[in-house]
Amino acid sequence: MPTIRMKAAANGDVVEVQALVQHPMDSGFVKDSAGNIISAHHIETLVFECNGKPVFSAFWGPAVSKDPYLKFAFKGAAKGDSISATWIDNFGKTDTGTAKIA
Amino acid sequence: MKTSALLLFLAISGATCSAASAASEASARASLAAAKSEEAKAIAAQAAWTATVTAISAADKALSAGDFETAQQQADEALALAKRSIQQAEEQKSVWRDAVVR
Amino acid sequence: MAIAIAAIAALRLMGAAPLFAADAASASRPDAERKAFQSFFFAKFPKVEKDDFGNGPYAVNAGMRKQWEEIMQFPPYDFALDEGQQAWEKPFANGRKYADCFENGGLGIRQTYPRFDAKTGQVETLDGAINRCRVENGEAPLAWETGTMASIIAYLAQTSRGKPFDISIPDDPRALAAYDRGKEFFYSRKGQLGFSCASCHVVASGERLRGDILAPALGILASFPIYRSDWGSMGTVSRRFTSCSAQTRAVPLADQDESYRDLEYFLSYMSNGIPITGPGTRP
Amino acid sequence: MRDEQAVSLETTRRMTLRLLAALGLYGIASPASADDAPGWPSSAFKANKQDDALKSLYGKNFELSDKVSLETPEIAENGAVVPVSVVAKLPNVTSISILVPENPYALAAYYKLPDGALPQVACRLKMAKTTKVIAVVESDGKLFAAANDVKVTLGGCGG
Repeated sequence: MPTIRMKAAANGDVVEVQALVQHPMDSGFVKDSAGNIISAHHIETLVFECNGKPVFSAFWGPAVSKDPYLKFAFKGAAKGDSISATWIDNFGKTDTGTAKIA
Repeated sequence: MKTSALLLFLAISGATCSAASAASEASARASLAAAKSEEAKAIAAQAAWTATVTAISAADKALSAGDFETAQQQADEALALAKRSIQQAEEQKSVWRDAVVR
Repeated sequence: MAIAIAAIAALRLMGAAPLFAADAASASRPDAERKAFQSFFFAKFPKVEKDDFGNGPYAVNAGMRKQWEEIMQFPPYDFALDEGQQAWEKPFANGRKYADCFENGGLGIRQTYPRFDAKTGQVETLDGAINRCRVENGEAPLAWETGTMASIIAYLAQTSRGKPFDISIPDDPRALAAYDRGKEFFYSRKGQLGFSCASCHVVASGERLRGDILAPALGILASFPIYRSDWGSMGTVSRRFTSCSAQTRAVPLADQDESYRDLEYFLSYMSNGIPITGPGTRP
Repeated sequence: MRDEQAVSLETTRRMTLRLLAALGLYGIASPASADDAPGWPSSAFKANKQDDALKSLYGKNFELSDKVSLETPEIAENGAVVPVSVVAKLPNVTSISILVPENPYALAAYYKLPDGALPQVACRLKMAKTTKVIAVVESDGKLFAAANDVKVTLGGCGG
């Protein structure tokens, strides 16, 4: 299953993007039922690109909620253009998702 | 309400005191068996309380650790809790009707 | 038991008329009780639209509603919806599908569950029907509380959004008995804290219990399954019932225990007319 | 009544512990084993105090401005998921950061805005307890901020 869901909609010359990422965002302080600490596991960067250029970059610590949500807007793209999102977490794991601007 | 709570407290602490003075393995085992049998009745009546389960497992643990005083104390508490839970279910068999939205 | 069967047989021998009379009376009593139940909540929350009761605490508290509306811009159950649809459409090893077990292929039917099953004489929930379908097709049943079961019901609930609860109590004394047992469960105080379902969700509904706003019982199941922030995952009615039990410090019953199914039957029947809003989100 | 009160206090204490655990307020984090992602401002995110995080990110302080609007709930429905949104009416905004000073690490999120990005962002954050939330917007190299209070109460029943 893809970990990134994205909705991008153009309204005039502004594109509004909403993204939801499936990620535990473990804070590194919580103990499991056996009393062992669950290591911090969170997304560090989430970068959006459109037409080969970065349009928004998020840098996150463990205080961002589980299954994080982000909304932003930018100018310089049109309906039909493709937008990509790539996250990297502190374990070095990564995933990329794409969406067409509607 | 206050009086009955006080009486119950006295009853439990009374039981605990006598147990403390005469904590023996045989007595703790017998009390725990009685508590378990009462709790089985509560579970069958869908009336069981979580605190009873906690007390029974604490008694079990103390018993295998050779701490008969704690085992006795926890078993007595479990028995009292199991009895109260069954009593609650018995009372509710008629009392619930008073709460119905009409 | 033998006596009961004999009694029913005797009734049947006595002819249709008395049986009809009993049934007519039994069909109208729950109906009258439902009207009283709904009137209570309409009077308690005069500003809440009937169709909004399926949104629980968000229907009755403005501050909560605002946060919910923000969360609903991209609800966290979105992943479950996709998973649910995929799981629903994937054929069993024998080539048959879930859709073969349900009328209308299972779509748009969530509001008619739970149902009284005349064959077993018991209440069957949608969850139960899903697992029965699996077992009848040689598959292992799903776990009740979360995971694939929650995802599948999320998908099915979405196909029923806006359709009002439409639970029926057929002319069968066992159906009425199930409803009555559910009602007794709802109003009986349980657990060491001595709370009944009604303690929180009738009289105190709309008020704060620590940080939470208590949802009105009317329509309370319309939003299931839910993504609860506190769980960080999806949960079915089973998960909600067992966790409610535990919160009153009662030992939870087994998932889908007959008592919980009866309770779901009663609660859903009380909510007849309230539209399905599931899947939902809760704090 | 008396024993009921005792019971509810006990419940509250356990709920508190549970909430603190859930929000990461006790226990000790094990150090990250892998390398950090490129560009992730590690020392800012590892600062416990707001001032240290800001110093590390920007090397300067902010002034409060009504050109920055920060929207947060008055009472969080759940401290684990608090919707936060920031909109600035300022030119040439190059970054937005959101700080939660009462959290174990003050910096929650930092956003870099290239040319073309509108000066706004919305996300969902964890808050350990009742706290101020601060949004800092970098415009023309200067820092402007808005701050709100968010009440985080103990939940745990979920309505």
